Amino acid sequence: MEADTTRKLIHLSFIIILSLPLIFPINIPIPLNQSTKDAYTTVESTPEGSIAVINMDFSTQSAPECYPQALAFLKHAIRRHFKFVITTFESPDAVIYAKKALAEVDLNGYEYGKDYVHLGYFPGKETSIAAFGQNVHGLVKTDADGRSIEEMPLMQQIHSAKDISIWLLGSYNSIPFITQIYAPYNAIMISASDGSSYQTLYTYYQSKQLKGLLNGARGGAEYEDLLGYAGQAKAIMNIQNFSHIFFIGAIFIGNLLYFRRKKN
Amino acid sequence: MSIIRRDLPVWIAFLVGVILLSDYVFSLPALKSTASTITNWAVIVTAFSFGIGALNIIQRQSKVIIRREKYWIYSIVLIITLFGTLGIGLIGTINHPYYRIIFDNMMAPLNVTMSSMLAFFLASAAFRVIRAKNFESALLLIAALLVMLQNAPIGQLIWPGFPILGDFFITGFAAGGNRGIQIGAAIASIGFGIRILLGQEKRWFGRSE
Amino acid sequence: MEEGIGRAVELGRPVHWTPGYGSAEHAGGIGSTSGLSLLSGMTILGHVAKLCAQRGADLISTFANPELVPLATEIIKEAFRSENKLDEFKSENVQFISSRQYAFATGLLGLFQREKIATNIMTGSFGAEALIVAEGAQMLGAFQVAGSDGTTQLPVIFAICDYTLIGEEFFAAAVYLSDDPIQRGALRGQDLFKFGLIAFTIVAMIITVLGFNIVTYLKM
Amino acid sequence: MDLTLLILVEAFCTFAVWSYLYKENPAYRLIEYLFIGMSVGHILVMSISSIYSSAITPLIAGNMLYIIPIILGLSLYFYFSRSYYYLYRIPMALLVGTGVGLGIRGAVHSTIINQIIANISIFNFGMNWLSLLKGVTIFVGSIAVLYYFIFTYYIEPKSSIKTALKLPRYFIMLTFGALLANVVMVRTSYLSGRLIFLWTTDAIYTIPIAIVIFALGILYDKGVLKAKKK
Repeated sequence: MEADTTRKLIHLSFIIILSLPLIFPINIPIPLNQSTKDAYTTVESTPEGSIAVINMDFSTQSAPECYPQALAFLKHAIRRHFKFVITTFESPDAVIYAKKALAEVDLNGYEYGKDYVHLGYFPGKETSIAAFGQNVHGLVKTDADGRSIEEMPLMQQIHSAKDISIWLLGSYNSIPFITQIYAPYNAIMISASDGSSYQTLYTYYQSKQLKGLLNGARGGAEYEDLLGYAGQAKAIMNIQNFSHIFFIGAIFIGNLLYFRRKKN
Repeated sequence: MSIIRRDLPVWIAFLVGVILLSDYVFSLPALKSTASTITNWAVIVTAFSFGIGALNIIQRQSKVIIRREKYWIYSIVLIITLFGTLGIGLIGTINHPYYRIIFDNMMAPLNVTMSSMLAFFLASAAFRVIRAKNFESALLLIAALLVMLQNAPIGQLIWPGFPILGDFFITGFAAGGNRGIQIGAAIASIGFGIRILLGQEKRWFGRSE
Repeated sequence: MEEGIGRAVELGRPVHWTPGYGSAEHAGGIGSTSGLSLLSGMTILGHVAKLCAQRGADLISTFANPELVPLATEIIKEAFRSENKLDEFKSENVQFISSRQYAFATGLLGLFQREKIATNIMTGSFGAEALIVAEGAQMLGAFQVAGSDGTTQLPVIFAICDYTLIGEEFFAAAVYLSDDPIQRGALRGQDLFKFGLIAFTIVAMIITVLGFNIVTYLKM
Repeated sequence: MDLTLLILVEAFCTFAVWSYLYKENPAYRLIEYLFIGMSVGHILVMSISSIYSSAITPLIAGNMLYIIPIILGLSLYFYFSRSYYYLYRIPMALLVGTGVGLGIRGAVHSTIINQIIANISIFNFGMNWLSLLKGVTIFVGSIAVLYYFIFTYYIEPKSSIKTALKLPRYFIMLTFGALLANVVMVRTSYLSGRLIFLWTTDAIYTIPIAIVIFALGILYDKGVLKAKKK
């Protein structure tokens, strides 16, 4: 019975402590990683007004980690006055998040069809990524809401991967893009990742196939710092900090109690 | 009858397994297409099997309802939601707005909430289990602490060496140990698989008659 | 395992067994790569069912893969029949829960509390739901045995359960429980293979360090 | 439907699941049965549409071969028949055969061969001392752990090599510790997703209500306990 009460107390204090950074935003500074910095400078060094692809690909489960990164990419693209198209190749869930992201950012001066297009989801994963690279109009006929893209001025400028200056991959798995887009077209790419795909993608960053790479929510928070706003990734990192302190504390107290009991 | 009952399944399993394996070893186009046909069939048969699962649930829950066992009201809820979801999904396809509501506003958040429960469970387990009872568990504790300090940005603020040390634990020790476990399990699973194909391990088809 | 089942009998509470989720959602199940570990788990089920029949403990088994339900029913029935206790077998105790990973976990948590299980045995192929299930059983103070070949969930299960079969031990357990000389021979063969593999790796490493590139030959 | 209503539903789901941490209760039970019902319904919809698209459509298009998996799939249901139940073993054998075939393929290729290739190329990490040390650690670790799994050749260890034989076990412990810590990070990010939802959307209004309901529930629970004791 006593063990049960302890467990309940731990759960209660856990949720309270993790809520603290949301109630009182305390921003603990996050040291900047080189791979995040590279991602930022890659976008900064791309000329204003270039055409970018922002790929949003994550399921509802990986959204807490991936969405803030994709959003940061989107914000940065707007700040650099890129013309952009939003795509989704892997997880249809992400289309809703893409719409949410477009509603969240300040699209002042942007006109749909002329400066940006939301293309939505194409099934087929890696094969359609390859098809997109070869011939955009062969794969895509309509945008996310079913409007024909043929009349859109932006889409008339995009025919294949050669017309795209930079790829901002806000997805957890960017390897198909590296094999299908980087390898044949030598495209400039930066990528987001989640906790489990970072290690794999890091080797591609080391071999310079990815020009920059964000390490999950942590990379997202660093990127938000660089852009100068505190968004969801920052919030997640604050919670992460608190939770890790909690875990370390719990292990410490657990051991303390154990050794005290052993002594007696 | 015992041929159909006992021997035929073993032979089919053997044949299918051997075809898939020889497709891996030799690259013949005919073999490749046979192998991919078989895997396709397996996916289709698996899809049929979900009906068995549903029948099992419906059978069990209706028993509860008929016998008015404890919590029979909830069983009614279950049956209604099951057929409701099925009905909306089949008649209105999965893009029907109600289906989207069920999926996006109930199933998806429930999924995420359940996986967030893991964090709670980890917290209480960390308190209870990760204790330096002997040298071995002390090692586990040290590895866990160092990797935690690597993962939390605050670790890097305390001492810049933590990330390097933690990284060494994850990509060094853990990678090595993990590789050993995986190779070992792979060897054992190959042995087990071969025994099934040869019909030495027959328990998978239940009744011995 | 015997210890756990004995405990369940003493307390008069049921034993729970599950092969885990086995990536059922993504066309998994025994017709996929997780099939081997699920099947190996099923062989252990045969042993568990036999023990339960001998001692007279209730055995509840839960599934995320529907195609396992008929198999398990037959395996359990067979075990009860060999102990001449077929009339004690309850078909409603073989339960398909759901193929969605977390719906499966939710169902198990509820089931544990309502049935007040005494022992929880998990042998098969697990995903992230393993911790939920294990900790849910732990809340009841249940005795736990687990075995799996995957490495992502093992550390967590290992921390919580009383006995854990790590990776290969899990497959070997199925052999040990069978007492079949041929199978033991097979196990010995595997061990020889492992010795060979270790020797090969060391030799290959030395050759590579000396500057010969043998990796390209291996990749063929 | 109204957006706020949907947020309320979502918040209720979240709190109902978390309430399990205190105790199994009616709210949790309701959500549990709803969740199972929905998910099984969803799975059925998915499998029916996949049967339709991958078996029935090609069959109608004239590919008669697809009659076989349909018959096999249907014969799974012989399991419910008393006299022909054994026929379900035939589709089962197909599944088992496929599973074993794919499983062995995966084990040989992606595990054994790839891992051993990675293992012998220990200098791939680069040439500085830390990377070299890392490569050696992985190499020693994997071999030691593999050695741990040799069951049948057990030699009674002499005291001098006893510590060396413990090395594999130590490696497993270090591995588990490190992996456990990584799990903590991933799971916390899921939890933080939920917390951000609760604190930053309209769901914030449900927090006080939930707290009150929880408190009442706990009080009721304790009260009932006391009454029983008397």
